[in-house]
Amino acid sequence: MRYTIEHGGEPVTVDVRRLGADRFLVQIGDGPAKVVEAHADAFGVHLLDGPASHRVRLADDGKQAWVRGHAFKAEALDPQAARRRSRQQGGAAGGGDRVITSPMPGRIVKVLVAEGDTVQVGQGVVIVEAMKMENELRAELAGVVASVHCKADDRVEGGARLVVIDPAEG
Amino acid sequence: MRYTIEHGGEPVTVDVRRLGADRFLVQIGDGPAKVVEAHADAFGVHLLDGPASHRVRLADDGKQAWVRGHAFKAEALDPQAARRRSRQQGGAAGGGDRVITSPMPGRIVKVLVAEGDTVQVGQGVVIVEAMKMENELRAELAGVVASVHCKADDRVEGGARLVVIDPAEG
Amino acid sequence: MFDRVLVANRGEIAVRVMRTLRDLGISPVTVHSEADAHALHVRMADASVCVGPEASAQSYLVGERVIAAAKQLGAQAIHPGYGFLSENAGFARAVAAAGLVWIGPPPKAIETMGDKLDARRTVEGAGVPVVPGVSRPVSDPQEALAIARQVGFPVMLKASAGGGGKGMRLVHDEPALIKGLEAARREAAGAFGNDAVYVEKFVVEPHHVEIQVMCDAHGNALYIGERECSVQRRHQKVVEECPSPFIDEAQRVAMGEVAVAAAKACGYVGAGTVEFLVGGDKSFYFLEMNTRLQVEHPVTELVYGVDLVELQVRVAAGQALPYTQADIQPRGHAVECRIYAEDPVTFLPSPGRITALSWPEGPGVRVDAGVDASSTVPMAYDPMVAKLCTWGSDRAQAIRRMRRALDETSILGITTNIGLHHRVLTHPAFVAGRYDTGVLSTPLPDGPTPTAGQPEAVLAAVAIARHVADERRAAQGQAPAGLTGWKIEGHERMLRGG
Amino acid sequence: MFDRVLVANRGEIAVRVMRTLRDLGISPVTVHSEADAHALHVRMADASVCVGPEASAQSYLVGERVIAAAKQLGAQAIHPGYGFLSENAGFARAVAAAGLVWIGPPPKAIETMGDKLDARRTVEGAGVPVVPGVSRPVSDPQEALAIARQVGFPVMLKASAGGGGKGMRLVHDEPALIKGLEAARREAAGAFGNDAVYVEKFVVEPHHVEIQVMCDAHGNALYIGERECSVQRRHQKVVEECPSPFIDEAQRVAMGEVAVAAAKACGYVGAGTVEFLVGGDKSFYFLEMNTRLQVEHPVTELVYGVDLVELQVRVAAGQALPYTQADIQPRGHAVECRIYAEDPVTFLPSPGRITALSWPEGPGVRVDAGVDASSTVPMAYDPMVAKLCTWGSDRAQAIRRMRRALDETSILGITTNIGLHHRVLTHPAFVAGRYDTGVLSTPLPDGPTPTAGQPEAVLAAVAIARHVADERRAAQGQAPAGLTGWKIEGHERMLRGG
Repeated sequence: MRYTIEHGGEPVTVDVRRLGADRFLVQIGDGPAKVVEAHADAFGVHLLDGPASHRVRLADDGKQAWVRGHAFKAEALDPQAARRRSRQQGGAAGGGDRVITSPMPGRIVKVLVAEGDTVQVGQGVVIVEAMKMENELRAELAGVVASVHCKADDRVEGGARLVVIDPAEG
Repeated sequence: MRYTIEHGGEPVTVDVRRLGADRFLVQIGDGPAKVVEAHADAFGVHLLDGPASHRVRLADDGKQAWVRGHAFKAEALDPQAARRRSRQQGGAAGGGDRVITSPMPGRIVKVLVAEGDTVQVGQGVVIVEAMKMENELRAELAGVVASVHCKADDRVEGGARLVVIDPAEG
Repeated sequence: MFDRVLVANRGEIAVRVMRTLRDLGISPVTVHSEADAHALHVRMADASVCVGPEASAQSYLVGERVIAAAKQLGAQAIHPGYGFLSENAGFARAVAAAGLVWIGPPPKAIETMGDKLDARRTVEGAGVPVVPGVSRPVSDPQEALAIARQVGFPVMLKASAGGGGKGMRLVHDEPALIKGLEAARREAAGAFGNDAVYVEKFVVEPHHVEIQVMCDAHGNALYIGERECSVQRRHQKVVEECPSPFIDEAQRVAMGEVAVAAAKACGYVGAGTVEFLVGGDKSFYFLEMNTRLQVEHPVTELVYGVDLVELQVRVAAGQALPYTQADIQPRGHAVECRIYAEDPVTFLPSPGRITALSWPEGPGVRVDAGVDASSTVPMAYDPMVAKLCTWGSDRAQAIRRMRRALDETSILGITTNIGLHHRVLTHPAFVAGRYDTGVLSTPLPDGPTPTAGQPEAVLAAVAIARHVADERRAAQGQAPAGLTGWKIEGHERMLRGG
Repeated sequence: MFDRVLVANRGEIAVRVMRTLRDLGISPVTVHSEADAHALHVRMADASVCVGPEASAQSYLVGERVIAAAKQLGAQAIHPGYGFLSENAGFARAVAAAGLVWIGPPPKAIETMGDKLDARRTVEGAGVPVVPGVSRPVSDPQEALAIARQVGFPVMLKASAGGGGKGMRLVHDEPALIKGLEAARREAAGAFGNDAVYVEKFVVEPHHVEIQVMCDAHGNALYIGERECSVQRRHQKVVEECPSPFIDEAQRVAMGEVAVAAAKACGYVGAGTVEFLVGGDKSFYFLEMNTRLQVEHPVTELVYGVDLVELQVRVAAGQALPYTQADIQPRGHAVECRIYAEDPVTFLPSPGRITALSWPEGPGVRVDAGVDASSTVPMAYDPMVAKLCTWGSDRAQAIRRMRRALDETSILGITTNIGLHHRVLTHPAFVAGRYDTGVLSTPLPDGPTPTAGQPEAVLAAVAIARHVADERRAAQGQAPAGLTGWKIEGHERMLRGG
């Protein structure tokens, strides 16, 4: 499997293949492939690099990892994900998402825009309530509201498409 | 599956069959079979009996269980185990084991008896060292040493047969 | 003393209260919603009665069902925890009317302090300083504007019946005031069934410092130190500590005596917390009194060597406080981190099923969790899953110990705010002890070391860990994390945002 | 202060020491045997060097490899924990000769106190009372018999170089003395490389009470309360508490002052423990001084609010003790239970792989574990996997809290002595605080409720739990627990024995 690992700076591509119980073949970027001995348990991995002891703790179902207080993001890179990624970036102006989705299950309190409205970056478009707190979802790009997929009092699932914005011409 | 559950007094036979995710059919002794709702997790089972909340914590790979500080022993009863059990009891005088086995991996420090020796209940037969502590294994029945299967400095596995005793005529 | 007490709550506070009940030899019983039949608080109780469906308005908040459960289970008293019915004077009265003991302050005190405007008037009468503002609710935007112009921007909008940041807005100008007033009233109505909101001057460089008070029914009243609660995000406390690095002994005594005066002004009995706003110039103003156990009470327990729940139970049983003010001596320093199931970027709640869990251990570490390795964090309730506390002989040690404790913590299956805590605990202003409630309003510095500074072995280890997690998921017939549906989008946004 | 310290140990004490190092901002590094490459103490360290194969005589006990590891890793000091090299004066000297700091007492003090006979002579000179007996080793059974006849049976046989119950025998008559002498000498030779054994009068109704002392290099010496360690099984401590229910303040001061005198008599620096035998008549006799951190040190830390490892490190770095004797004040009560991987009936070690693990939490609970949810307990080392400690505002609460903590503990995959602890913690003599070292020599009362007294639902729940465990094992391709090989026999013996 190929992953991108990010920690602060630029993501680095890492290829991992299992060779045995505690042995893995690892290639970082375009560097040489190396055999690495690492011990996995329910919470992560322990690896001795010479004397250096590295304990990786997984979080968030594997998408995040912690090494002594330092956060790493680990993303699986497969052809499908890479395609989706480039498509999404191509469709966005200023790097923002075209599609405003509900980041978690909740209830729509208020829809602040209608189809055809012009929106600015950072403008509030929908207020979602989750666990008694109201949260305003904002436009990540400037443009025109192409479609609205929710109304006040709707219960929505996490990931539900709420509003789609056509980006203004950059 | 059929189990005997023991807590202080006489063992009770309990039959258990799974009906669904959190549902089991349970029959205690010769009583009526009942559908019981119980929620299992990595550590045991939680069951609401009316309002009464019973949290069972497993220990020792499932052979023991704890309910609020009370110990229960849970033994699987299958035909094979029942046979082995009755055969073993039949071969023993006074309920003790004919075969002295090493209860865990260790090193033989000293063998205190030889073939043909007469032994009394409680008499030391072998000293095993495990984790730097010496432990004397004792005869559980009176009789004559039929065979000795170890010598000083042997490394033995858990369960290894060390000494067999022919019971004295009761 | 009671034989059996019903804890009318769920999650970490129900578990924490039940632990002390057991430690006192009292049988703990509880209530649960249909969704919580096997929740941790039910598993820890001797008995529990289902009081309704998942929505708390139809279960945990239905006072008569809770009282009926207590009667059915033979409990002699009810402990409400915090939240839910804990500040409901009507419920407290109904508990007493049912012949049960209410482990909380007298209903009249709850009422007085529960209405912020009423509370302000009451304590002002006892000589307690309050924040400049107007002691009446506003609904008309023009009236709010007039008040704001009078006391000067910035102003705070606050729900009169509120607490915990709900229905609260800091506004810096007139358009924000108009917009914020509507939102604050709507939130207040939704959260408390009462849309009254008032306007208050916003104190500059404000510290949120609260005094723990404890009163018995025999006229004894103690203050048990302060807690510094200025590390807040959107008016929600994130990290608390005791003592406050901002308060010296003279100010501690002055604020403590004022807090006791405030408690006595409303005839208080039991544990309560008097919240103060302390300005950069050390002037302090009464904000509100929370007539219940506070979320962050463990830091006080660690430093003062008391069990506040034990004291609540003893006082409710009619016993006199076992301490005098001179007995209340601090030792060392304690810090608390609230662990929320929340997205680290959007801060939105992130419920789900916990698949693996390991808490920190060792000297100076206390864990109060509402979940265990097999719990599900439901969407319907508060997303706080645990509180981590550390004690140290001094503040620096307590903070380093918390960093170590966070590093020892593993929670898989849900997303938590542990990353936020790592950043707060290394934030220069926090580490120096020089911060006010604005500390989290500017972006936190990221982890100190960029990728380039990490050895290749660490990158390899992270990738292997991720790979092993994916293998495990594959063995369970699941897709690799982050490869399906909205998670990808959220994740990619996170990468860009980070 | 040091930047980096090497912990020359494994298991819970290595982990515990490393936690305080991190809490002080010191980088912890360690050593490991080939079998321990991924053991918890290695995972918690910043770096670790392999010092040999599994057998500790070829790895953890090889001083020169440990010192080479410390040099390689850039450590400035070595903390030995307890056991292994902690009481090896030659190693302490070699550490200093290598230019490293030894976090322990001066080698001469180790030597003096390490030889029980030498120690006895030294403290006698300082006016410290000792147990009647003879201050020379015996190897000839006839000589031992003569001594025993002189001081009177029962007598104790003790390894001169010993500790922890190894090479120790209580004998009541002449045949037992002859037999015990041989075994004690063999054990002493195996454990300590020195078969010297001596004979000592056995004090009636004896209490094992020990005083914690702490000395710096500037001439300051403190006693930090006592620990009652009379709950022993085969001369191994099982449950400890602080303070002792048997000792009052006057005796605490008297024993404390004697303990400090004993420490000063050997030029002590660092943390040490002076063990006393206290008779039913409160007379007390010096037994030995342990020149290292004690297993049960956490109960002292909980009651006195100090971190003994922190003090060890500060003193080794040349700092003066930050306390005077007047600062050392107790608060509440603490109890410790040692959790061993051992068979509950035979008491034999029971190593294996832990498959699920959950420790207790909440107020007043401290866990010091040497394993986590994915550890294997190897056969080669000490079978103690963790120490549970509870603190309470009084003894009764600390004990009930420990019962609750034991009840909250889940360890699967290995067999532990948690059942023994449940029985000790409900033992009438223990609960009453009236017990001596004989408390576990008579069989413990069984759980109070026989099967007949348990509701059928509990039996059903236990059977379901067992069934679900079997299902899980079957899913992993394993036979149900207890259905194969020797486990059946052991188990059936257990059923009959129970």
